[in-house]
Amino acid sequence: MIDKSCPSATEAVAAITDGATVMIGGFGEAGSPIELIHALIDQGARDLVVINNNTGNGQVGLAALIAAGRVRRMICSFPRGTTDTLFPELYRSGKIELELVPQGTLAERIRAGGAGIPAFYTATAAGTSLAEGKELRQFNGRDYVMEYGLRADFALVKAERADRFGNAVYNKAARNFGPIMCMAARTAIIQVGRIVEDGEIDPEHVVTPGIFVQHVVAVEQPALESELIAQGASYP
Amino acid sequence: MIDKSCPSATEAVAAITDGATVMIGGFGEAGSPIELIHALIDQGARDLVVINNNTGNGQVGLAALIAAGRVRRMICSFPRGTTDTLFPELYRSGKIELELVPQGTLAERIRAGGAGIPAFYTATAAGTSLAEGKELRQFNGRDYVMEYGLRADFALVKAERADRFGNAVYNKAARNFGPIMCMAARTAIIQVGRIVEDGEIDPEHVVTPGIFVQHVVAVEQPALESELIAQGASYP
Amino acid sequence: MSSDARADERTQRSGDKKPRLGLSRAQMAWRAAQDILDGAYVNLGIGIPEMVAAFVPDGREVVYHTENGVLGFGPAPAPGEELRELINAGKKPISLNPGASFFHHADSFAMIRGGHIDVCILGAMQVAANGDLANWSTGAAGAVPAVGGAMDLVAGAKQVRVITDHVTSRGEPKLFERCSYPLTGQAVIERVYTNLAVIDITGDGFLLRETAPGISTEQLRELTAASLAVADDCRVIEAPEL
Amino acid sequence: MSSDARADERTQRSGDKKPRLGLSRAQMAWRAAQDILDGAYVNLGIGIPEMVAAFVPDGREVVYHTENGVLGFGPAPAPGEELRELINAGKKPISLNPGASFFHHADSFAMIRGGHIDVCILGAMQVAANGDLANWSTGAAGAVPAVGGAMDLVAGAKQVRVITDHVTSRGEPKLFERCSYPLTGQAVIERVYTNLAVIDITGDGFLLRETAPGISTEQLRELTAASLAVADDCRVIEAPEL
Repeated sequence: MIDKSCPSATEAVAAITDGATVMIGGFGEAGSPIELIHALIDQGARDLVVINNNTGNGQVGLAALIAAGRVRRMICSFPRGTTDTLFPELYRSGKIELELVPQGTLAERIRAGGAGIPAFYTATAAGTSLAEGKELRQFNGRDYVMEYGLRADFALVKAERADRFGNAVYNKAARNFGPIMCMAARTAIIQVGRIVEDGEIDPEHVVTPGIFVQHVVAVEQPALESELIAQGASYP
Repeated sequence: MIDKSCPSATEAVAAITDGATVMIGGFGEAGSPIELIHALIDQGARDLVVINNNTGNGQVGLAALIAAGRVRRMICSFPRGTTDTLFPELYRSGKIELELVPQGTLAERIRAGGAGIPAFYTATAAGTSLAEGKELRQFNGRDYVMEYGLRADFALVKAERADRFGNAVYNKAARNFGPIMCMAARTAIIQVGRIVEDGEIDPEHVVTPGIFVQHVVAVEQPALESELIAQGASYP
Repeated sequence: MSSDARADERTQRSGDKKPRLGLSRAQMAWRAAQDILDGAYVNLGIGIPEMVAAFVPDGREVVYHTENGVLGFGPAPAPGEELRELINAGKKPISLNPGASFFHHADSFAMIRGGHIDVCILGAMQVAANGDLANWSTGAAGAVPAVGGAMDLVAGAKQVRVITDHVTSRGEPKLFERCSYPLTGQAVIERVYTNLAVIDITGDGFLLRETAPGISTEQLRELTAASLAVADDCRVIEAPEL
Repeated sequence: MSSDARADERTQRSGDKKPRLGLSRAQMAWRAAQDILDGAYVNLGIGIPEMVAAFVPDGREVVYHTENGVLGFGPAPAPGEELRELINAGKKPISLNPGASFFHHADSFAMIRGGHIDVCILGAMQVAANGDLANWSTGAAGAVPAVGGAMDLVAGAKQVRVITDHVTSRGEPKLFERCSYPLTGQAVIERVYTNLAVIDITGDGFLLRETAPGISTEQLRELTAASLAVADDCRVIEAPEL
C-alpha cells in the first residue's frame, strides 16, 4: 500500500546531504515550513544551495539556517526580510553567495525544472543589469532573456492537508511556491497540519498531485514565524 | 459591477472574424464546447486557424465546423476521431492545412503563450521528423527542440460552473485544455452548465481565475457528442 | 516590491523636512485612481501605490492582484481579524472580496508576464523620458541587491504607471532624459503621477497633461531634468482635500 | 496514443490469420505487469499495454496516469455507470481509485516531460537495437500523420517499455538494427515484451532475458532482424494460462 507519511520531521530530512540543493517554500511567513527547516538545522547538512523568495526573518526558520552558516548559496529575488537578519553581513563578508533572480523568473524557472523544460525565454530583466552575461534573443522585435529551468535535490514545503498518496491542498496565500517546488525537487517533503483519510480530498480540489510528493509529515500545530519572532525565539 | 455573463452563445461568438485563430477545448467529447462551436458555424467566420487536440467526431461540433469548410488550418496532435470525418479527404485534397504537434508540446506551447513565454526547449520530438526545420540545442548533453508559444484570438471552452467574474471549475477529465486555452486567448469564451452567485466557488477551488476569462455563457443542458452521433445528428 | 517601499521611505523622509509642494500623498493616489477603469485587473506596489485602491470612484469594480498568489483581495482586515497566511506581496494582512481566487507563484506570474494585468502602479527612484524606470537599486557598491517582482511587473503588465514625488528628499529631480541608476525595465512607463503633475511618456518624451494647483510650467521645467512638452489641453488637477 | 491502437489492430489481424506462437496477448500483459513495482506511477498505451493493469500482482498499489489529466484511475466502470467526461487518453470510460486527482493538460504533460512517470508501456511498429522506437507512422505517402502523446511519453518517462508481437501480420520482423519507419524517439526503449521473449536493450543492443515456453534462441534469431545476445541467466517465462 502506498503510504508516504513519515513519522517525524527528523526522519523526513535525514537524507539531505552536504552540498544539496534545497528549495524551501513560503513567501513571508505564509507557507514557511518552519518545523522542517528546524529539523534540517538539527540534522547538520552544510554547504547547501537554498532556493526561496527571501532570506528569512528574525532568528528562526530560514534566517536561522543561514545564520548557522549552513547555506553556501542563496537563489532568491529579495534577500531582505521584515526584520534584520544576518544575511547582509554574511553576503558583504563573502561568506554566502547570492544569485538574484526576478521573482517571476524564479517561479517560472522552478516550474520549468519540474516540467522538464531546460530553458525558456522571458522579457523580464531584458535591458537591465540582471540580464548581463545572459543570452538575449529577439522574438517579434522584442528582446527576451534565456533562463534555465531549476531543479533541486529536495523541497521543503508546508501544505494544509495531504493524504497517504501525497495529494495536497494549501491554505490561502501559503500556496505560493509550494506546488512548483514539489514539481521541481527529486524528493519533495511536505509538512501538513493533518494527514487525511482516502477520499477526504476531492480529486477536483487537489492542488499538488501526489506524484510530485515523496514524504508527508504531520505537524499539527505549526509555529508561525511572526509569533516566534514576537516571543524573541531563536533556533536552535 | 463586473459581469462577464453573456445572454447567448450567438452573442458570445459574434466578434470572431474571418482569419481568426481559435482555440477549442476538449479531449474526445470531454470538455467539448459544442454549443459554442455550433454558434460559430451559424456565425459564418471563415479561414479560421483552429487549435484542438483532434479534429472532431461525427458531423457535429468541431468535425462539423471543418466539414463546413470554415477551417483553413488545424493545429493538433491527432487528426483522427473515434468516427470517420471529412478531415482526411480535405487534407489529401489540399483544402485544409495541418500543423502536427506532439500533444505535450501542444499543451506546453499553449501554456507558454498564456504565460508570456515566446519560446522554450523540449526533448519531445528531438531526433524525429517532427523536429525537422526546427532549432535544436543541447543542454547537459541532450538534444532539445525549440518550440514557440501559441496564442489565439479566441478560445471556446466548456467548464462546469463559473461566477460573474469568470472564475471557473471543470468536470473531471473535461478540464484538459480548458484552463490553458483561457490563458492563451485574447478573448476566452466559456460555456458553463450554471452561472453561480458570488461566494459559491471557494477561492481555494477556482481552477481558472476570472482574469483569464472574458465571456461566460450558460448552457444548462449541454449536448454530448457521443449522444448526438448516436442519434445520427449533423450540424447545421 | 520593497524597492517601492524604499523609494517611498525616501519620499517620506523628504516630507518630514520641508513643506510639501502640490498634492498630498493621498491626493496623488486619488488622482491615479481616477484612471482605473471598471473591471480592471490591477497590481499596486507598496507605499503610495497601494493607497490608490481606497480612491477608486464608486461604481467601478476593480480586481486586485498580488504576486504571491491572490486575485480579488480587499483592504486590511479589522485588528484581530488578520490571518497569518492571508497576506499581500508586502507581507501585510489582506481580506478577500467576492470572486477571489488563490493560485501558485508560477500561475501568478503567468498573469503578469502573459499581459493579463491591465494596470500596474509602482514607485520610482528615476523615470526617463524614453519610459525607462529605475526603482530597485541605486547601484551603490556594497549594497545587497534585491529586486522582487518589479522587473516582471514592468515587463508584463499592459500599462505601467508610476506614482512618485517629483523630486527627491534633497530636491533633486527624479525625471531625467535617461536614468543613471540600474534599470528595472526599458521603455515601460506610460504615465507618471507626481505631487506636482501628471506627465505622459510619448514617443517624443515627457508630455505635461495636468498640473497641481498653483504649480507653473516653469517651476516644473526647473524640477525636471528633461525636456517637458505641454499638452494643448493641459489642465489643473482638481483633487478633493485629502 | 492511437498509434498504439493501430499497431495493435495490425497485430490482431495477424492473430486472426495464423495460429499464435508463444504467449497469448493476456500473457504478454501479465509478464509486463510483473515488472511494475509497488507505488509506481504508470502510463499505459492503448491496446495490449492497457491490459497490463489487470495483472499487477496483489499487494502492489500502482497509480495510473492518463495524459488527458487524471491520476489514480481504475478499470472501466460497469455498463451503465460510465460518465461521459471521465475518460482516458483512448477516450474510453474509466473509474477512479482512492487518491485520484484531476489537472489540466499542461500539468499532465509536466508530469511526463519532467520525468515524474516511472514507467510507460507502449505498442510498437518497429524497435531498434539502439533503443529507437517507431510507433506513430509508416511514413507512407498520402497518409494523414497523427502522433498524439507518444513522442512526449517516450522522451519523458523514466522507463519506457514496449509490448508487441515479435513479428508483423506478414511474419516480418519488428525488431531491427535500425528503424526504417519515422521515429517516435531515439534511444528511449529499455525493455521489449513480445509473445516470444523478453528482450532488454543494453548499450550493446538486444539482450535476450527470457523466452516463451518452447521457443528456441535460434527461432528468435530468425525472427529478429538484428543481433541478439543471450543473457547468462536467460530463462523460460512461466506465465499462468490466460
